[in-house]
Amino acid sequence: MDTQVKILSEPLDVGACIDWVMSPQSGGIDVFIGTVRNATKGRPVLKLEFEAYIPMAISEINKIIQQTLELWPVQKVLVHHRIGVLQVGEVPVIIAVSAAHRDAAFEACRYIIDTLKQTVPIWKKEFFEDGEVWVAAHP
Amino acid sequence: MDTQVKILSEPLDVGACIDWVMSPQSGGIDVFIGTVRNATKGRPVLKLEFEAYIPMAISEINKIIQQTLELWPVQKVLVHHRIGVLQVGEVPVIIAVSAAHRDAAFEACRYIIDTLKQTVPIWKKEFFEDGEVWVAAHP
Amino acid sequence: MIKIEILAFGIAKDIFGASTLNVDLSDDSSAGDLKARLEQTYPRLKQLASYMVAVNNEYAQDTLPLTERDEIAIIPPVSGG
Amino acid sequence: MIKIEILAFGIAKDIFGASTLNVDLSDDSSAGDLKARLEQTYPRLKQLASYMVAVNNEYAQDTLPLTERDEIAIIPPVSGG
Repeated sequence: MDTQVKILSEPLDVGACIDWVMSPQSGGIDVFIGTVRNATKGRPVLKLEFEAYIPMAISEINKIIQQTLELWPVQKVLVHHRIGVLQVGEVPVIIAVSAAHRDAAFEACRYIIDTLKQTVPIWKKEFFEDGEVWVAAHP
Repeated sequence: MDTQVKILSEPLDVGACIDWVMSPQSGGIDVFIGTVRNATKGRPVLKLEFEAYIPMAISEINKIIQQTLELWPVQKVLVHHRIGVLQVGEVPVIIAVSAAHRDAAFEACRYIIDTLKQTVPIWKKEFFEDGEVWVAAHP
Repeated sequence: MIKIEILAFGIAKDIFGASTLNVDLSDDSSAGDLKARLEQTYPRLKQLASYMVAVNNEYAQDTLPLTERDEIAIIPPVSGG
Repeated sequence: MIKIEILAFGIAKDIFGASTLNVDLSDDSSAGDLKARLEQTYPRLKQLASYMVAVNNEYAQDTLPLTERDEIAIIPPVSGG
């Protein structure tokens, strides 16, 4: 099995994700790690909350991975997304891609995170000192 | 200190590298991990040996990082390169870049590995069943 | 008449004040009909940057007919990652 | 006359059969003069895809004059990463 998709309520394990995509056939691994930033447009962020429509989110992530496998010669692809409340510095998402050659790994990894942010039913709420906002909900 | 460059004879520690580039200001981290592939153009590779002209390699890597800091709004940049004998699956290089926004992290990380392979005085010897070759030495 | 249950996520949950909603629709109603009905009751839906209906874990065109056996969800603008 | 010590790496070490090499050059010799001298003694250098002289940890132009105090290295095609 060359792909792994999980939506988890526990903290993500970066090391385990990287170990999972490593293989003797691969020459390079690109890993994207999202982290909770302490501010949005200069406004301090206290924490984030992520919610997912889990079965559809997994299905949409798998679609993105299938597109990726058609577009680039990659070997193993892993996407882990966390849900629940995350503090500043915690990791909402890890995308790891191994490939024989690094160009494919970089391009596939970037395609996956860019597309995930556009199509996968996961929602982020930002908590500020004076309120909370579902990100991207309004124009 | 926002950059870290090391050339090491011991196994590289991916987790420690990632922890080092994380920061509350960063929203994304891109990490490139080179791994020793079991074959080159279909020919089985037994092991690799890396040699570096260490002071110049560090100086050239620092030049690349300075260029990167001028080109992209990145926060922390780490480059660790291993030297000595490496077995298949081991990690010769880790490049980790954190940034407020992921585009900068991806582009900077890719620029660093691409340029490192062109300018930094580090050499790789591939060991095959029937001989050994300094990579890229001959046309 | 068909009775459908709707799952709500993100800001849609806040707008409906509920994470599931039971709606009665006339026979042969489509995803587009559902949106029109919801927008009547919950005009704040129209202020969203966009929103989609998902049927059985797939984004649905407005023309897609709905049945009582479908799993139907309202998908406001996503913001994962 | 100047006496310089040369550091060799990668395949250059194999070609010289040594990791350092002491070479006597006439006064006012440049990096290019050093390359010409080495190629005379070690013609296999000319078969490399390319090679550079580094002086004090910087890639040197052929015109750069060499002194006895410089740290001088022969840099065959790099292949790190």
